[in-house]
Amino acid sequence: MELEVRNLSVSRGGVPVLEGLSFRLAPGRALILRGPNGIGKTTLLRTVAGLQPPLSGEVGLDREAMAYAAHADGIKATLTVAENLSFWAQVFGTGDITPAIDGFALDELRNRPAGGLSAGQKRRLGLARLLVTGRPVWVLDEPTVSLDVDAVAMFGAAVRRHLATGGMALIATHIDLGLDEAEVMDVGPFKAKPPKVEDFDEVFL
Amino acid sequence: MELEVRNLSVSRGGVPVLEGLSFRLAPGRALILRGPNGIGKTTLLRTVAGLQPPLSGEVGLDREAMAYAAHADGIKATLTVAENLSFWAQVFGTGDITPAIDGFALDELRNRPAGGLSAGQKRRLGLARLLVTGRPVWVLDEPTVSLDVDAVAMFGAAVRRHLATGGMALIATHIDLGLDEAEVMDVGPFKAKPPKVEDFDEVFL
Amino acid sequence: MMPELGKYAFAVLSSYGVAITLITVLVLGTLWRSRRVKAALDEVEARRKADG
Amino acid sequence: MIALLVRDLRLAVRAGGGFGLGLAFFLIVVVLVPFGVGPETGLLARIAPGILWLGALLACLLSLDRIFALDWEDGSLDLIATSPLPMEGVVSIKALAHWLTTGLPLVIATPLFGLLMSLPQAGYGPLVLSLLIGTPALSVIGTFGAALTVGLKRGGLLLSLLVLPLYVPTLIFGAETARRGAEGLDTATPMLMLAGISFGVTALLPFASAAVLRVNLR
Amino acid sequence: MIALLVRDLRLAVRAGGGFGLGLAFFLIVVVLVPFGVGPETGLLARIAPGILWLGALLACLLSLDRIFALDWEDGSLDLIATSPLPMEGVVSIKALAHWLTTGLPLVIATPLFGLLMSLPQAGYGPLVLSLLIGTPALSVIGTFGAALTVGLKRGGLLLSLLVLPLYVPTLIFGAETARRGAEGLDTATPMLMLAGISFGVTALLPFASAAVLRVNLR
Amino acid sequence: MTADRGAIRTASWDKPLNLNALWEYANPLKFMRTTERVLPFFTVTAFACLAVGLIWGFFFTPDDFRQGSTVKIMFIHVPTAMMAINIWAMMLVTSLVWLVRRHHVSALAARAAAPIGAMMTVIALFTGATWGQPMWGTWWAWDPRLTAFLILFLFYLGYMALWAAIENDDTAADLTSVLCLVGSVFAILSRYAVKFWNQGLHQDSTIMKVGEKDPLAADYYLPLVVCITGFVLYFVALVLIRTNTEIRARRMRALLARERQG
Ligand code: HEM
Ligand SMILES: Nc1ncnc2c1ncn2[C@@H]1O[C@H](COP(=O)(O)OP(=O)(O)OP(=O)(O)O)[C@@H](O)[C@H]1O
Ligand SMILES: Nc1ncnc2c1ncn2[C@@H]1O[C@H](COP(=O)(O)OP(=O)(O)OP(=O)(O)O)[C@@H](O)[C@H]1O
Ligand SMILES: [Mg+2]
Ligand SMILES: [Mg+2]
Repeated sequence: MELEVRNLSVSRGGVPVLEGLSFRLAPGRALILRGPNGIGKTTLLRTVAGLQPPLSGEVGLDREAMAYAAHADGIKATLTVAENLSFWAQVFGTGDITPAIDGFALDELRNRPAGGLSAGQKRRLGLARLLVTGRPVWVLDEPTVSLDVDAVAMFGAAVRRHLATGGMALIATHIDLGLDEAEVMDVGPFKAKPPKVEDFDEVFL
Repeated sequence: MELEVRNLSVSRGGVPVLEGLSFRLAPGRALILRGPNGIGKTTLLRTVAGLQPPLSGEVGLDREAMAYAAHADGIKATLTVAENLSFWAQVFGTGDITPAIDGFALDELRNRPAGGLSAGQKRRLGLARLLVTGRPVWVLDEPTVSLDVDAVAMFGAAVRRHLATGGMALIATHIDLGLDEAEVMDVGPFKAKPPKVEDFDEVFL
Repeated sequence: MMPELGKYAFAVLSSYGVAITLITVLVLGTLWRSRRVKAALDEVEARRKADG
Repeated sequence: MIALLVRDLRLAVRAGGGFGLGLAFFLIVVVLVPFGVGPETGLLARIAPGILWLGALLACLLSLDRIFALDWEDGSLDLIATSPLPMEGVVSIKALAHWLTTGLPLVIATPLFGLLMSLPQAGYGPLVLSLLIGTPALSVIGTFGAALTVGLKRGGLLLSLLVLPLYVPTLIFGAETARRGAEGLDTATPMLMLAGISFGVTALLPFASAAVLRVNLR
Repeated sequence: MIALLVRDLRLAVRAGGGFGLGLAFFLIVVVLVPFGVGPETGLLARIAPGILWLGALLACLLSLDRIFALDWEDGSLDLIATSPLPMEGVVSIKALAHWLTTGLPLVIATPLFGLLMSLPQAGYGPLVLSLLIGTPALSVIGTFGAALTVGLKRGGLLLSLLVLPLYVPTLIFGAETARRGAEGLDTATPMLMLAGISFGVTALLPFASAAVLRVNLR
Repeated sequence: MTADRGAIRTASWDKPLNLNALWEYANPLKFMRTTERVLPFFTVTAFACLAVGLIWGFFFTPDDFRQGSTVKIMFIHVPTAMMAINIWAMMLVTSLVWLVRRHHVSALAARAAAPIGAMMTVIALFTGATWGQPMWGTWWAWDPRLTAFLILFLFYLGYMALWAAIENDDTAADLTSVLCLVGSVFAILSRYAVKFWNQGLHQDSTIMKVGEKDPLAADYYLPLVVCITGFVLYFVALVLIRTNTEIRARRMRALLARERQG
């Protein structure tokens, strides 16, 4: 298994934002996406995760293989940390939440309603969800927002463990994650150019 | 004018989280709050901004002097960037939004509905709001979340300009803002200790 | 012993029945919760003492 | 203050027809009633004033949670609370904006709906007048309920539960005015009571709403 | 799938009484009608079956936006869409959870509300039965509407507007069954129609809802 | 409050009773100790009065010449209906005390009383309905008193739902107190609104008019008074127990929260 993206163009709000992107991600490798605000990283990740169709090009891996984590963590405020995690564990059919709890030091918060967590604690819970999906490709959009230094290290360790078991990770971020072995790709050069052809059909895209 | 916080204790969800905090912020100075996730920075800032009452101690400056910016930016998706800003300008009675637009390079996005902005662009709009409040004390909770390197520099420049005109800034953050002249305070040592007195009234707090 | 209630037997009996049931249920519920909360609190206090 | 009002109205319009939707809901309630109770004109005419008042009330009720919930969710309410605007003023403006986007259109459109419900000729004047006097009270009371439930995730139904008993007096006097009007009787007493409620509520309740909102924000 | 159902029910209960509030709203609509139309028993008895059906329908309607909106706002819906659960299944489970928390309690409580509306003795059986058969259709149709409006901020009223016309056939046959029952007539035909609607809708609409939801997510 | 304004002379003890001393019971611990001491007295007398009153009423009162055996319902209906209203009044007072002096016990007492009030309302509604069926020929009528009473029931439901919906205890206490206050105003307003709207079927106050032309016969009067006393004591006993429970639950939540804090 391998994630191969070929000549992908993505659009948001009906406007093309990135075009002609190609990359390939082998098992055990991570790719970090960089680029200024508004260039289209979020849009690209949503397309790769199969949440929106590409404008053209293709993503050479089934969406069934991806675990997507966006800004919104999908945390239910009234459920406890453990209940939140076990729900996802059941949905993904993996069952055991202990590795996830341990991986992000959530044991103390285990029975706390998720609504009473601080910004960083919530984020940790959101990332712990990745561990219970059991999916090989992690597609992460600015995963370390609000995390303190320790928690960023925790995250780095979790990614490394995932890669070590043959997983892959595609991460958009503005800050340094300390993942030196990962490849870095700047998406800036792939910014979509305004269309030149005066063709109506073209302009509609 | 000077922001003086004396022996402040703050609570969240009915539980004391930080206690015995004192600091003083002179005009033209900035104070950066650091501390691990969940220590109580957000709670402290909300208390200083007058959004919640302190458990004990006092904030020696009127809330009328503070401009608070939290995680949620209070941006209306259906209003344009300019409309969002001018609303706040009118509420705070300052009127002119040009400095704010220029300060955060929002000119290109001026007439875009705010809902169509990327995460970082939204954040820039949220920070631009500070410039139209015209208030001397900025109370900022993780202001640079989702910002790229250029935008962080823009923010640093805005803070410096604010300090140069005699303003003050109180900023909680996990990352390096590049504001070397600011004092840094770690709130970790002020973590509230469990009470010893066996008094019921006490425990209710 | 039983008074003659005539054709209103159902009304009177059901009134008394429902009222007494509800009164008892509330008492039992109150006692049950009181006991449970007391036990839970004792447990927490004991743990606190143990932890120092 | 005016900035807030303008913003709220603008948001209502931009959100895909703040005006239109309340109206549409009112319309649909009025349309559904004949399906529910059967189409006999005599019966409909008798219940018309009451149902029209009820429809207006429900249309108001349904839009109540928009008063504060959106501003709460995106953090605007925190920012407004730290702004120079006094909370009482904010609450009143919010109620006014709600009335302008919900109550007023209903009042204007009611004669049309009266037709659908075969309202007797004499009933139009009192009905419209009673709605004009009564709906502001609904908005103000509703703002209080919305302020009470603002912190609670999706407190929509709780909001209805809290607000409806508070609506009862307004509904009784309003519907009574309209019904008397439709039957050609004197409407002065209930109309006066209705006006009394509206004034009293508008004068006093904003203080309670502001207090409650402050508590909810902390 | 069961995990999803359990979670939804748990959320409904934790949110301060998912069961209680729908009921409470129904109660209040039923209580308000006499305030609107006046307290005469004869009149009330005549409109009772229709109003009870309308009340149930509105109680359902008000809770519709909770089906997807919360999951949308906090991003769960995106995550569920990328999970192994088939979208059709998700939609059906959501409808089931909605019915269990809203429709079922209404059915159980209806006899009590019948009392308040002076429903004739003979009407209770058919009314309860028609609600039991009809409310699942309301939940399924409502889920479709909720899926349609999920992307729109506070699409609550728009949702009502879209869903209400879809509710009309169910309402007509349901209320007709109840009315005939109350008048002691034969209820077989409308009851059959109602059952037909319920079955058809439950079998087919989830596919539409799932498709619509997928479009809304992208 | 100054000491001399708070002191009143009482005839029985003929020594100043310092009202300020009352506030001491606002301390949860003191409150719990005191109530646990007086509770047996209330429990026993409540049980005795209820048992005596209800048995007397059910077995040993004659049938009324018009109402037949249904008068026996009165011994439940009238006390519960009265209590339903009085409990709301009590909640109003304790809510005001919370708002003004911020004694936690006061707010918790209001919270503890609400379910009892709601239950009294249910009993009064039920017994009234079953009484109405033979007497008025209908279970329910939209009579002023009945209607206002139903609205009171809705207020109870809303009040309890609001308590249940809010997590932070102090916030909940504040919000429910304001709701209780506003609700009271509207409950009274509803009462008048409803009266105006429809003339009633339900009889007006009679028990308070002993000595007038149609007084309640002593046959009924005495057991009724015993029943009313019984229900009052029952309420007091229950509300004390429940308040203690609420205090403990509150303390437990606080302790647990701190524990998690570490
Ligand atoms: C559902 C029906 C009924 C409801 C909701 C209801 C409610 C009430 C209420 C609220 C009170 C006032 C208590 C107070 O002010 O302290 C009351 C008192 C009373 N009710 Fe009813 N009632 C109902 C039916 C009946 C019926 C059918 C009868 C008898 C024919 C009846 C006889 C009485 C009497 C004798 C009193 C005491 C009046 C007094 O002296 O204060 N009630 N009821
Ligand atoms: N509805 C819309 N219409 C037009 N343009 C839009 C719309 N929605 C988003 N955009 C634009 O699409 C671009 C891509 O946004 P996206 O969220 O993918 O950026 P991003 O790289 O994730 O940025 P950030 O680092 O700030 O999160 C942005 O420039 C944004 O302004
Ligand atoms: N309702 C509640 N009950 C108990 N504890 C709570 C509640 N709400 C929040 N807390 C706790 O209060 C503490 C302070 O939270 P706060 O949001 O102030 O932290 P923070 O320093 O801003 O953290 P971060 O850097 O992650 O944003 C956290 O440990 C949080 O878990
Ligand atoms: Mg992004
Ligand atoms: Mg924080």
